Amino acid sequence: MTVILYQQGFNPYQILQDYESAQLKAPEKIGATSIFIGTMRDFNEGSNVTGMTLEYYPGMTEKQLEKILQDAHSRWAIEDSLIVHRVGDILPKDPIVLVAVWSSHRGDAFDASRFIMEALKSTAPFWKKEHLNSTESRWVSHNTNGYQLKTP
Amino acid sequence: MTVILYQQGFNPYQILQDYESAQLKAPEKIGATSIFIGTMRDFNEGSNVTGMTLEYYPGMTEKQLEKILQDAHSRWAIEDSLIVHRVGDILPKDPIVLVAVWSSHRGDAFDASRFIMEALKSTAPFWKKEHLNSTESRWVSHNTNGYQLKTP
Amino acid sequence: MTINVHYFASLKEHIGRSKNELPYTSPLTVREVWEQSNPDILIPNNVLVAVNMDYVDWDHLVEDQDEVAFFPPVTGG
Amino acid sequence: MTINVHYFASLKEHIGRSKNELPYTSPLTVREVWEQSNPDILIPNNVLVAVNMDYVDWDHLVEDQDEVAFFPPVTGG
Repeated sequence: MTVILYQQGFNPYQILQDYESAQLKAPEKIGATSIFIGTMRDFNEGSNVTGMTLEYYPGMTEKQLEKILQDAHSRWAIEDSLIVHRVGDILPKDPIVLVAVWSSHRGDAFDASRFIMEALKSTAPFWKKEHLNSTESRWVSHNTNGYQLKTP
Repeated sequence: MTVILYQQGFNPYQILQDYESAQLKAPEKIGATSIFIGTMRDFNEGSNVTGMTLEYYPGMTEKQLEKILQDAHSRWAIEDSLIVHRVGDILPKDPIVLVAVWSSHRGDAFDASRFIMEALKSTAPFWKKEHLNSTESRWVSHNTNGYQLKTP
Repeated sequence: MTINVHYFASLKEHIGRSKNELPYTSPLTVREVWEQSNPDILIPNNVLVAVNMDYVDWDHLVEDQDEVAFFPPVTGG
Repeated sequence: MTINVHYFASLKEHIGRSKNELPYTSPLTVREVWEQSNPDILIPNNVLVAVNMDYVDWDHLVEDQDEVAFFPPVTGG
């Protein structure tokens, strides 16, 4: 169970590779890894977005992310989990968030990774300010619910 | 939409990094990437497993995997998708399958990647023979349904 | 006319071969392809069948040069 | 006794400052912490409140040296 906040850009695939070789618990028990990466688009709600500033609440942000992981571990049979989140100034195509869950069986990994993302989106203290051009910017008002989409 | 079968071991994170920099369509539209990696455990149904041979049906396997991706693209708003699957002789901790889905919004990426994995598990012609020790081996009889697990 | 028949995995071991050719004259379903290829072996439970690499039902009619495949439940991923 | 009050993001810009200290003598709810810190500003819709970095309800009672934070809906991820 690991939470990392980055002030600078990060490479999610390098982080995953390093984490698995250095820190992952019980790799021989792992049958399933579910990973989510959120990246910055260059558009949102009809506008071009040239950049973004991610504000957070030092101390509370980490505490809430750790609670989310503890909650996921209590609900599902998962072996390990990781949240990496960017803060500060961000450019389009930059990774913003990385969530990874390792488990024996895929149902647990899929369910837990999605739960972690939805909990993060609704309770972790981060606030995005989108820069529309050199002078104009706007706060993102709220996150949408990621479960409210068509399913098979 | 890409399907790759590997006779040898593969590094899923290297493949993802290479795919994103060389082949990914419309990276500035991507807000969400959902990835699943299946790896070989050293136990299954109560036995230690020392290795595994993955048989497939050359031609049909690729055809069915491509149909699964087409089906996912017709059901969800996704930008690109990838299936990588190992065949032949496999050792514990080796990656067996990699599924990745890129989309603007996370609901589509989560739903589509899980759909692809379940469709692969139930319809793609692969058969696992588990090696329990130097002389004994057994065919895996069937896959379980990954949706039949506790959810929040 | 001829049908090419393939078997995979545990079914291949059960049948004792990976393929056979089946000459035929009148219309055949894939069930009849099995029965004529393996007159002494009942179709095991859960066996799947594909024609030209697409899944079909057991009453699907084959055509000349079709590739018919029988195999057990798939266990990839 | 003193409460440390913090504001974040759009709420910080709306209030015009990122924090204040609030001296107090009798028991206070977090709602009263807002009202005494910002007597001229109604609590905007959807504002969230945390005490010592955990979410609380608006009638939660604060204690000496508590860190109270008010902020808009979160938008990370």
